[in-house]
Amino acid sequence: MKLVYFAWLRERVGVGEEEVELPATVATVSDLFDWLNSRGENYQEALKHPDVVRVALDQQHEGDRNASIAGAREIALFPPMTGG
Amino acid sequence: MKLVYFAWLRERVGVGEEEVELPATVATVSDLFDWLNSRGENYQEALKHPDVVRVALDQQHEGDRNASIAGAREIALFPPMTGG
Amino acid sequence: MSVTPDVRIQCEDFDITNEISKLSAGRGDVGAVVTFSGICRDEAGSLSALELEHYPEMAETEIKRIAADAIKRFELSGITVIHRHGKIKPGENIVLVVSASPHRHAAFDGAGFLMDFLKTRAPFWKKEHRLDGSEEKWVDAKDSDDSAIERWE
Amino acid sequence: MSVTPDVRIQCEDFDITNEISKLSAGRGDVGAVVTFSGICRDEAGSLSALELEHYPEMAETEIKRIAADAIKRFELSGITVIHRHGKIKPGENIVLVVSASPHRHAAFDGAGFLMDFLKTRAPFWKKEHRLDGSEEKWVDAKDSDDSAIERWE
Repeated sequence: MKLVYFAWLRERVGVGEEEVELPATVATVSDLFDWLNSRGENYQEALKHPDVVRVALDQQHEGDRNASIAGAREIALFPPMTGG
Repeated sequence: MKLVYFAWLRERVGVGEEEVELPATVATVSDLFDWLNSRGENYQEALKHPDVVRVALDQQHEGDRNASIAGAREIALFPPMTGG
Repeated sequence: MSVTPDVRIQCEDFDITNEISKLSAGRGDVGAVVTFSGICRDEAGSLSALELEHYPEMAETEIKRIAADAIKRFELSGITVIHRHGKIKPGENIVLVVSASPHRHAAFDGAGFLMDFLKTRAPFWKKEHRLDGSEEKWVDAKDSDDSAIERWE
Repeated sequence: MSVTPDVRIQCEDFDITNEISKLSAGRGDVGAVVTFSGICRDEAGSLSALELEHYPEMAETEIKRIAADAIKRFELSGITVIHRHGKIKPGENIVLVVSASPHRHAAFDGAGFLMDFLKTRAPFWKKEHRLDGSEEKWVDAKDSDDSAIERWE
């Protein structure tokens, strides 16, 4: 599973992307947040305001924290977008 | 007093502009229409659907047929506009 | 605000990139520019040209008045209106509105407002010339153009 | 309708006249073209550049989806979206939307709809670099951009 980070989330985590092996207990977006928080201070800093973090599963917006991440090959975490 | 005509009003009247001496009894836009109708078939043809004729007094739209034309130097008659 | 609209009535065509740059170059406050180009249509492929007649003194006065109103209503940084007259072939430009503002909604509103009023208040009239030489025909005004103004009231 | 949006994400600037002509040249059905250009603002005169980061695969997919939706909703003849990334200086273009249609209101709506969705749905992030070398700062998302979407629902 590939995780990708953008903007200040990328800066706080410290990398733009990483390959991870998720434990079988990580089933939803919310579980993923909990798991990342357990990985260190950089993740805790990046996710400290979880409500503003946006999620995309395989390049598709996913607004539901209880959505299943099963089958996703790439999960992106990023701040609210400021394009245009 | 100068009268100017545009588009199919100009074509029906037969001239684009003319200098006229209005009788003292012609006080309003409506009076002007009546007076023009008395001047010949070409005017009658041009004014035969008076509701669609638009009027400008000294280059300003005038939607009121009872508006006074006193003091106007140029009165324009034309069809609904189709610019843009 | 001391913004003056740039209004031109001319035979010649215009260059949109150039007109945008006149409104935005060297200015830090312009974040959004909206342009509207009206183009001579010919779905049936039977049109030779549109001929645009206008009332010169009134056209300029009226468009300047509408444009000044748009600047005030939407706090525009600038607005440019170019309306062509004379014979215009299918695919050629007829009219251009360029509306500049710090923010996008004001720029959109400025251009939309201007076009709605231009359609029914600016003294221009279009006549169609056909390729087959059939009788020339004045274009009828559209009721939908009259009602488009209402949303700004 | 088999109209396909033309979506490009690039470093390079664009030429608006050229992009309009790609959508309208040789077509009898295009009567109205609306463009929106987003320009890098700098009211205070203190900005060195905006740096635009993006999520390449998603940006293209997402903008194409929004643009295809706009074509269907407003029956557009064509739509082009160019979004730049990398460092952009004050006064330079950031984004261009060109929306073409037989009629003006559809062309306006197409461009307005696209910009409202682009602002909150396209994965781009802006960072400000200051001339005085002070700390770089990510631009905050605006609540007004979120609520701008509601008018299309």
